[in-house]
Parts: sequence; structure tokens; C-alpha cells
Amino acid sequence: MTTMSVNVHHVTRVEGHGNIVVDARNGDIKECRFEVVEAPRFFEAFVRGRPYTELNHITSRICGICAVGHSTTSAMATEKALGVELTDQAQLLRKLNFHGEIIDSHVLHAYYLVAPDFFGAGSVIPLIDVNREAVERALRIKKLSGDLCAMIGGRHTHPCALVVGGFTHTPTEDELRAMRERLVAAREDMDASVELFSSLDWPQFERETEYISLTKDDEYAFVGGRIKSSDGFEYPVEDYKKVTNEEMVSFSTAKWTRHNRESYMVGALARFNNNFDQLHPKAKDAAARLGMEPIVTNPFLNTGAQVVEMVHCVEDSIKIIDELLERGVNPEDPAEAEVKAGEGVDSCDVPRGILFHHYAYDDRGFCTDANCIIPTNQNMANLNHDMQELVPQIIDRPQDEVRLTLEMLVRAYDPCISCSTHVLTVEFV
Amino acid sequence: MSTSIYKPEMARLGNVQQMTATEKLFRIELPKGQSLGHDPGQFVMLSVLGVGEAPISITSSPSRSNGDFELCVRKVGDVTGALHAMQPGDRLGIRGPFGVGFPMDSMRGKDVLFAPGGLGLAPLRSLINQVLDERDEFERVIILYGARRRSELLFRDELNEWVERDDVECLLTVDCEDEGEEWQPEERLECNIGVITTLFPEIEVDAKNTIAITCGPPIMYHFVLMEMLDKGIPESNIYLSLERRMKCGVGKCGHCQINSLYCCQDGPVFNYADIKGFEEAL
Amino acid sequence: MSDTNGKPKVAFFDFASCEGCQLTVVDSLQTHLDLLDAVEIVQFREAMTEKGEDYQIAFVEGSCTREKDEDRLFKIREQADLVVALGACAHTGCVNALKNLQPSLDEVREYVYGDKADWYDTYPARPISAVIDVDAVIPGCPIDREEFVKVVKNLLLGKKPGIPDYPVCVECKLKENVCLLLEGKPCLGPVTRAGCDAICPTYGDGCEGCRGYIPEPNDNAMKDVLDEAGLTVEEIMSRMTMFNAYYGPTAVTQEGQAAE
Amino acid sequence: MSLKILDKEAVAPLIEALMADYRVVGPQAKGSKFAFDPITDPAHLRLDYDTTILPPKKVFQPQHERLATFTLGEDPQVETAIEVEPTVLLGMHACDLHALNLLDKAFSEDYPDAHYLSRREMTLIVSLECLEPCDDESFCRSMGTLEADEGFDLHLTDLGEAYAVEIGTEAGADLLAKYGDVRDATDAEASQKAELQSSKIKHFADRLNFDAAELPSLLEEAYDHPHWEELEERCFACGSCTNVCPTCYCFNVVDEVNLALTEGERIRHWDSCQLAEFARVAGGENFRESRGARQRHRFMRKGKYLYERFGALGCVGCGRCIRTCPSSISILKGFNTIRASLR
Ligand SMILES: Cc1cc2nc3c(=O)[nH]c(=O)nc-3n(C[C@H](O)[C@H](O)[C@H](O)COP(=O)(O)OP(=O)(O)OC[C@H]3O[C@@H](n4cnc5c(N)ncnc54)[C@H](O)[C@@H]3O)c2cc1C
Ligand code: SF4
Ligand code: SF4
Ligand code: SF4
Repeated sequence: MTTMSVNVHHVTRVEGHGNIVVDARNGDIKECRFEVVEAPRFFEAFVRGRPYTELNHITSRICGICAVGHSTTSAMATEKALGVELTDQAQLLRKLNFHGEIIDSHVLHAYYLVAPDFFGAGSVIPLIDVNREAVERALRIKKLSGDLCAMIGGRHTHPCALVVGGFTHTPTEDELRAMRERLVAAREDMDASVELFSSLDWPQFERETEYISLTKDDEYAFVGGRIKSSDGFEYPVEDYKKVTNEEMVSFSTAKWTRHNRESYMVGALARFNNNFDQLHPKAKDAAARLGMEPIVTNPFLNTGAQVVEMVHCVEDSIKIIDELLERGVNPEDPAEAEVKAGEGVDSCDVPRGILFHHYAYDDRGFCTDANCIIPTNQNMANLNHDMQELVPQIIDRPQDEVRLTLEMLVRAYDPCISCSTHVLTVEFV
Repeated sequence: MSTSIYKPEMARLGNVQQMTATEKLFRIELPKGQSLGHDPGQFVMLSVLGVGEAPISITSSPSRSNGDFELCVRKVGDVTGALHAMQPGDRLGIRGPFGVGFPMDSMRGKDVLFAPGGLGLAPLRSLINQVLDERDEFERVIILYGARRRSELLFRDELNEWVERDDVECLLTVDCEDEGEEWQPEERLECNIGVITTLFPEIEVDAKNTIAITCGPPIMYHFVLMEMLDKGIPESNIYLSLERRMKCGVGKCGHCQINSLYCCQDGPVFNYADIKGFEEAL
Repeated sequence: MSDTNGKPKVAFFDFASCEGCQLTVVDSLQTHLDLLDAVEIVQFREAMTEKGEDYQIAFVEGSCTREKDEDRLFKIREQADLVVALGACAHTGCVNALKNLQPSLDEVREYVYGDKADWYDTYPARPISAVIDVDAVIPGCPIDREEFVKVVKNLLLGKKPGIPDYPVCVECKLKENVCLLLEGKPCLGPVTRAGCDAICPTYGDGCEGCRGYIPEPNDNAMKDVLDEAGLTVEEIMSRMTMFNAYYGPTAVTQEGQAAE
Repeated sequence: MSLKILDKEAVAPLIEALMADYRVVGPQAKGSKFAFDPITDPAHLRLDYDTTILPPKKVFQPQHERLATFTLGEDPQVETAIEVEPTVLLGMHACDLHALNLLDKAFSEDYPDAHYLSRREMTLIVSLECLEPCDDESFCRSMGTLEADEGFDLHLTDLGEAYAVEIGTEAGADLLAKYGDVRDATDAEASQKAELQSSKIKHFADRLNFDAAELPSLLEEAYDHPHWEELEERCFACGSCTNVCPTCYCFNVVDEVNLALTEGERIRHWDSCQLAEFARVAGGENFRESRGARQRHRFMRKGKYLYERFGALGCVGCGRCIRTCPSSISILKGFNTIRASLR
């Protein structure tokens, strides 16, 4: 008879708080869940009554890692509500900024949070002794992506120049050229990253699920697009509630979502599975080296998909910079918003998956209602279902190994839990 | 044009003596036995490298210098805190001496009245000892010294010596006694209880022939000045040493400016008649 | 402050926050890898699994938003020689305190969590100094990397943390930025504590006050100036509470809330 | 020395040539305003600038400057750091030249400041004649700083197609001979220049309602004037007015160390008498506690104290502090208000 209880309080190396509660007696799993116990922060409630100019700077503070993602999505929702059109230059800069954040977040996750597990290190700090080269490479890539974000938004965490209508600052052509050179030089680091992550021994575990992401006709979608499900559905972003039917679970401050099945997955792996064809050829190469071909159903390979996306974003950033330089970069002010009552929804596929912001404004441009649906919430149910299936497969192993494997699964999802403390469906008038 | 006025000379910390809970006396030796060559009332800019610089009055008198000099420093912040943590043999930076000291020449042949309060004794001690070393040059020497508590009296050995001396009239006072502190009889200096102004009625002065000097916290010298004037001492016979924030010591940084005057260059010792109209002085 | 190997042990803790300040600490390693030689990190949930309970300096990120946070704060205070509030959430309550401005906290819970509102414990968000004594703060949302490193150095030297008491305009002028107020754009630079190197104005965006106000802000003049920039009374109030809601819509009430 | 002529087409090549041997600093666009910055492309030079956000004092006393480097440990050592590069400063207006003459006095009297003076010695100044007021805020005519009569190495006057170049020093003449493609002015050009100079005054309003020479005595009487209380209400104590002033030179000095605490630098930063902590001493006493008292100190320095010390007024009428103040505080209006109420 085995009686075993694994209770890992405050899973470390994830952004936020989560508890895994596995209770297996006589081979039965009593409880197996990932809890979000982060203190709730109530963003949707307290942005009510704030002027539209503040919204994307306030909601940026939902999450320090995907601040660009929240800020961009929020600005886009407001722009829809108020009918603001961005210039082409501003659109390109938004995408470029976004790539910076994807690289930044993925390198943080893959190198600082996931890699230590494979080297038996408790964190990136002792990893310095085990594989200094890798740590230095990670710091280098992180600096590059951070600098890319800062060049456009002023700083990476909570970009100041990113506002409704565009940017309050325009990088110079010299800065863009210098950045291009660094991105080109970073190809070497990308290559070494693919090398490193393709050498890792990912836990073997397959579970097919529904993958949901944004999609676009002409590019691998991050900023705006339509909602796409691997089960064959497509919706405009305005119909986000058809996908995200949220439900509350008592042990978690994060809300759960479900669509066609009992749960779905969002994030790098979902994007990879849904939009593989639009990846840059170099990124497809990387996928091949990582042994990944859609549809990939091992959730641990979410990290692999992140490495593929890093390669894609480096290449696509070079392309965007070329386009900007070719057009000629002009300092420009953000597009003016006409203050009026309105409602708007928009979405970006941020590092951890598809994100929705939905606002209503009164005729003075003050927010009256808000809803934000965060990727980690959407993954929460899927993660729990993965755990339900994984635990019986590994329950015979030593307790420490079970614990580590479950932690690794949680980390593979890259749950950004500070953002996941959210939310309710709101009726908009 | 390559010697910088801001470059400190690296000196060696000699003996360190704890004087009170917050003040220590530091002996400082310049390299190669150089002498500082200061006048009483002047100050140095003291550097603890990595922490910063602070202006400190030289408390030893030139007449008692053996090449080295003394600073009496209260621990109040970054530089003074770091200095208090230093050990004999440690290195610190010195620039100076700077500023205008006390007017020894106009004091000669006169009665002199010193009225320092608290840490204000530090700069005045340099002058008092110089005067005592040339005792014949001066008429009466009166010292009125006040501190908040008995435990805060500085230079107790010297105070004792001054009290004992026949040719010095030295009266001490403390605002109030320390609570729960027992003093050995030999340490127990004769002290009045009350603020420093309570000592003034105890002395008679030949006002016109007296040079009066004070230094201390602003609230204290305010009242001391009033007492001095009450005694009829002419304004131009009164001197005070002032404290201001200083970042250079050489009249550039602007921090120590008092109306149009620079405390570091025009002072720190000022004639009362010159500054009495200056709101920022008093 | 330091133990036998000469390095002070430091630990990081988080409460209600976006964790961006902790990330900024991680980011500071890009340019200051020697931080790891200067201190020994014994606890940093966001970046490491190891957990040590023996530390001298505690960096606390996040606001206190519920009763059960208080016990954790008391424990940290008991263990640490120095408690440093890391970032605006811990320093001023940051945007978390915007919920305090809503008419009812019950309604706030209901708005977000519906009929399950009761499961979610919350009270008005507060800076950690409202719960425990704090020895130093590193202001900002997020903190400034260089300032973080500077404070660490100053603490190692036994100095005051060295957070400026003067307003953002000083740094903005020294960088020779075109003043936004002169271009008719709102900016809280004249009343907000410097130390960020005027990053927002440098990038064309008016200061939003994330570092809290200077000790004696000229509140009324600020309102006059924003009025001239074309803001309505509500917009002015909103601007002045964006990051400082805990203190209400007036900068003056924050007086005495010095950084050191 | 004779007047020279520099064709406008010859300006860019001249700068190009100078750039090989000097750091060339001149006015360039910065957003909607201008700033003196090192020139990387001669096309960026804007001799038609109105005024700059910061005055050219930053070339001689940079905002942040290393005074010394040191090592820590058993036997700490200090080395003086004098950061100086051969520089040509282009396009200074007369008011700034007057201000620089005052800074020269401040940094050379009693204890000469090697840091400032080395940079001063290594810098050649090419100033520019103001033929029109730079904008509405300046009042140089009233402060007697409209003419550039000393302190330049070369001085340019815009003749339309070309600049007339006056030679102020031998170093200026050498510079011109070595790098410039110039010719002697014709009599016509010389008289055109003289005419421009003598007739320009009519374009400049006299905006001070009294003779600036009255300022020191006027301010003496104004120590307790109610104007300071009015400023108390409006001033933010943000220090912008002093930071942009070409004659303000107050500074702070701080030590910075590396993380290993093995070495460091002593850095001088610009400081401002308007900041609350400027005059605060240990124990918390502040000798200029109120914003009004600090504003009074600024006015006094500009109109009285510096005059008493150096024989020149501390305000050159450049108007920068007026332009920059978020609360629209104007030293010119202040002077006029005080004068109107007292005399
Ligand atoms: C001519 C002269 C002679 C002097 N002689 C002596 C002497 O003989 N002995 C002696 O002990 N001292 C003397 N002093 C005073 C001494 O210079 C100061 O105590 C010293 O500069 C303090 O430096 P610090 O770095 O230790 O303190 P700092 O770290 O500068 O701070 C000192 C204190 O000032 C206050 N303070 C500083 N900055 C701020 C701020 N931003 N906000 C609020 N409060 C602040 C705080 O209370 C702090 O504790 C003299 C001063 C002068 C001008
Ligand atoms: S932009 Fe803002 S911070 Fe900068 S000077 Fe103007 S008011 Fe001050
Ligand atoms: S610029 Fe204006 S507000 Fe700022 S300190 Fe000067 S006078 Fe005061
Ligand atoms: S006081 Fe004002 S106008 Fe006068 S020189 Fe200084 S900045 Fe220019």
C-alpha cells in the first residue's frame, strides 16, 4: 500500500504563487491541482473611473514580465473603443517592441526557470558554476531583448512611451541600425540555444488537447488577429467569450476557461501548432533540430516552442527594422483620440498565450467597465488535466522525482500567476 | 594646471579616544611628518574615501602640535559614521586647513570670554589652549561651557584643568542630569544645572575691554548672543563660528553661502557686527 | 551586517505586485553580475528553489492587501536587520491602492469574482510601512536598475540608501530634455521624487508619479500647472492619484513620507 | 587684425576639418528646441538656433564630472582626474559669453579650479553676433550683454551669404589659418558688418524698467519684500531655473564605488540652491527653509551677491530660467515688480 502526499507550497521559479496538491492513496488520486493563491489585485474593478489615457499604463502593472503585452493589448482595445488609427510606422514599432518582449520572456523562462531543472541546479545562480557559458549567453540575449524594448518603449518593464495612438518617442535610424547589427550577431546565440535545448531529455508525456491562439493571414500572429482553435474553429476577437467561458474554482484565485473540450492550451506551443507554416524558415529549422513537428502534444515541449519562437522573433525583428529603414523613420506624435463613449475588445498573443482586454468608456473617456482575460487562467484547467493524467503514470517513482516532474510540468506552462489573479465576465451595456 | 584643489592628502589615523556616546577624538598624522600649519578656528575637509567628505574643525591648537592634529567628531551620518568605525592606522583624506580663524591679534591685551555650547567646544578648544599657552598676552580668561547632560561634556580632563587653574574663570553647566548615571567623585565636575545663559549672571565683565566668542547649535548661540549684548559687550567685539553644509571648502560649491558671504572662506569665524543683519546667519 | 564569509545574506519576498521589480533585480545581473559576489542571496522565489531563512537584508516587493500578509511581514521584520521596501507597491501601495478609491470593496470583489467573491480575502491595499518599520525604500514602478545597485552599495558601505529628495525635473533638466509642460503635456515631474533619471519625460511621456512625491510637494502649484495644460479637475485628480491613491488626491498628505 | 570672410558653403568643410582634431560642440536641434552637443555631422549644426535648453557652461563644467579616482583597502590612493579634450565651441551668443567670463572669475579666484580651467584653456570659442532677439523671453539689452566684446577667439556676424569673422585671439587666428577657407573682407563687407552691428539695437526691447546698475542696491532694500511670498506659493523648488542659468555653478560632490568596494570615483554634479536639502546641515537645521527664501537667494545672487564678489551681475538676461520654469516665474518680472513697489 502506498500512501503519498506531495504538497509543494509556493512553487518557485514561476511568476506568481501556485500550490500543487497531489494526494494519492491506494493508487487513487484524491486531489491533484494547481492552485493560484496569489493575492488578488482587482484590476478590472479599479480601472473603472480612470481616464482612457491611463488604462494601458495601469494594466501594464498586471504583470512585470508581459508588461508590453498587456500595455499593447490594452491600448489596442482602447483604440478600438475610441476609433483611433495608428500610422504604419507605429504599427511596425509595436510589432518590433512585441518581439523584444517575446524573446525576453522566453529566454527568461527557458534559461533561468526551466534549464536549471535539467542541470540539477536550484536556480540560475548555481547554474553559473555548472554551465557558465549558457548563463552568460542567456544574460546576453536578455540584454539584447531588453534593450530592443527600451529603444522603443523607454524601458522593458512597464514601457512609458507606449500609449494609446502609438508612441511618444521614436527611435532614430542610427539606433535601429545599431540594433539590427546586434540582432544579426545574436544569430549565433540563437543557434547555440537550439543546440542546448535540443540536447535536453524532455520528460515523455503526451496528451492531446485543444490548442487556441491568434492567427493572421499574412504573418505568424502576435499582435492582433483572429482567434483560432486546432479543433477547427475561428472567431473574431470580439467573440472571445465563446472561447473563454470562465468558471471559478474554490481553491484558486485564477479563473478557469473551457471551449470545445474540458480544457484548452494557449501559449508558444499552441501558436506553434496552429501557425507553424508562417514561422521564419530559420525557426522551422530550429524546430526540426528540436525534433518538433506539429501537432506536438507533449506539454513539456512548450519550452521547445519558445526556443523556436525566439529564433523567429530575431529574424522577424531584422525584417521589420529593414522595412522601417527603407520607409525612412520620422519622429511622430501618437495619433489623437477623439474622446467619446465606446466599447472595444482586442487581443494579442503574449508570451504565455492569447490575452484579451475589453473596455467600455463614457463620453468623457473615463472607463466604465473592464474585463481582462489572461493566458495563465486559460491554461489552468489544461494544466490540471495534464496533472491528472501524468500522476498515475509516474506515481511509482520516488517522491522527490514525482515532485520534480510535477514542478517541471507547471514550469513548462510558464504560468505567469501574478496576472492570473483575475476576473469575471462582465455584461457591457 | 594639474594640481586639483579637490585632491585630498592621504593621512594616517593615530590614536582614537571615545569621549562621549557620540563623540570621538581622532589624532591625525600627515605624511612625512608635515605639519598642518593651521590657525585656531580653521577647519579641514576630511575624506573617508568611498563615503564622502565633511568639514571638521581642528580642535587641537597650533601651539601643541607635534606635526599631528586632532579632530573631535560627532557621529551623525555617512562620513562621520564611517570615521567612527575606523581604527588607528587606517587612512583618511585631508584637505586644508581652510577658512578664517579667530582674531588672535585683536584679542591680545584684552579680557576674553569663551561661551561654547555642546560640540561648539571642539573649535574653541583650539583657541582656548592657544590662549592658555600664551597666557601672559591676555587679561582675564573666562570660559562658560554648557552641554545638555553631564555625560555629554567634552574634554573633561581639560575642563577639570581649566576649573582648577587660578588664572582661568571656568564655569560649567548642564541642562539636566543624566538619568540613572552614577559618577565617581573624581569625575564629577562642578556643574550648574540649567541652560548656558544661566551662567552669565555669575560673571561680571569689563564689557568694552572684552572679546567674546561663541560656537554651538543655532538655538544656543541665539540666546548667548543676547546675553553678551546685554552685558554691554560691543557687537564688534563678539565672534562666532558657524556651521554650514560644505562640499568644497574653497568658496565654489555654494552650499555654505550666508547671504553674500561664504562660510568656508569669509568664515567660519565671523564678527557679529558683520553678520547681524543677515537673516540666514542667525 | 555580514556573516563569516563577509557577505551579507539577502532574501527577496513578494506580496501583491506584478513582480516587475524582482525581475528588474534579475535584469540588473546583465550589467552587474558582481552583485552575486557582493551579497549571498538565500531566498528569491521568483528565481530560485533554494530557501534560506537566515538573512540580514530583506527586500520586500508588493503591497499588503489582506490580513494574512501581515503575519508574513512581521516574521520578515523579526528576522531581518534591514527591511527594504522594493518598488512602488511596497513603498506607496502603487496602483493596488486604486481599489481603495472605489466606493465599496465588497462591490470590487463581486465585480471581479461574482458570487464567489467571498472566497477572496482583501482589505484596502497599503504600503508595507503601514504594517512594519521599514529601513529603506527603493521607489519606482518598476525600480530603476542602477538605483537598486546604488542602494545595495550604500547599504554595504553602511551609508544611507541615498534616494534623492528632490524632484524629477532636476534629472530631466540635466539630461537637457525638452520640458513636456512647456509643450502643453501633463507631467508630475515637479512634485515627484527623482532617481529614475527622468525616464518617462526622456521618452516623451509625462511623469505619472510612480516614485511617490517629494517631502514638500507644491501641490497647489501642480494643480494650477496641470489645469493650464488643459486637464479637467477630474483628470488632475486622477493623475495625482494614479500611483499615489493610498495618500488620497493630494500630494501634501504624503509629507513626511521621506524615503530614508 | 583684419576682418575675414567665411562663405556659408565653407562652414561645413571647416567643421569637417576641425572634427579631425577637435571635439566640435555646437547648437543642434533637440526635439522642438536646441542643445549644444558634440557634432557628429556638420549638417546638424544650427547657427540659426534661438537659444539652447542648457547653456554652454556644460562644456566647461559638465553636469556630472569625475574629480578623482581612488582605490580602497589597506593603503588607499587618490588620483586627480581631469577630463579634458581639445574642443571648439561654436555659435555662442553674447549673453553666454558674458556669463562665461563670470564663471572664469568664479573658478579662478583664490583657489583655482584645475578641472574647469583646463577645459577652458583647451577650448576655442567661436561666438556669433545676435542681430535679432532670440525670442520673447530674453532681455540681454537691458542687462548690457548684447555685445560680445571679449572672451571669444573668433566671432561671426551673419552677412547673408557669408560670415564676417572677427579675430579675438592669436589662437583664433591660427585656427582660422589652419582650417578655414577664408579671405580678407572687402571695404563694403566691413562696413556692412559695422552697419549691422550699430543698427541692431533697435530690434531689441529694453525690458527692464530701470537701469540694471540699480539692481544691487534695489535688492538690498528688497530683502523683506512680499514678492518672495508670492514666489513661495508658486515655486516647486525644482531647480530648473538654476540648472539652465549660464552663471549658476553650484555643485555637489559624491563618492561612487564598485560593488566589490575596492575602488571608486569622486563625482561632481550640478546642484541647486532651490532644492530643499541644499543648505540643510546635520541635525536637520535648514538655513533656507522656505521656497520663498530660496527664490530670494537666487534673485540676490543674480542681482547682487555675484556683483559684489566679481564686479559683474549674475544675470545676463538670456531668459532661460523664464522659459523653463514650470510655474512661469520670471526673474525679469520679479525685478520690475520689486522696483515698481520700492522706487
Ligand atoms: C566649519 C565646520 C566645522 C565643523 N566642525 C565639526 C567638528 O569639529 N566636529 C563635528 O562633529 N562636526 C563638525 N561639523 C559638522 C560636520 O561637518 C557634519 O556633521 C558632517 O558634515 C556630517 O557629515 P556626514 O556625512 O556624517 O552626515 P550626512 O550623512 O551628511 O548627514 C548628517 C545628518 O544630516 C541630516 N541630513 C543630511 N542629509 C539630509 C537630507 N537629505 N534630508 C534630511 N536630513 C539630512 C541627517 O540628520 C543626517 O543624519 C563642522 C561643520 C562645519 C561647516
Ligand atoms: S518634462 Fe516633466 S520632469 Fe521634465 S522638466 Fe518638464 S515638468 Fe520637469
Ligand atoms: S524653475 Fe521655477 S519652479 Fe523650479 S525652482 Fe525655479 S522658480 Fe521654482
Ligand atoms: S537668471 Fe535667468 S535670465 Fe538671468 S542669466 Fe540666469 S537663466 Fe538667464
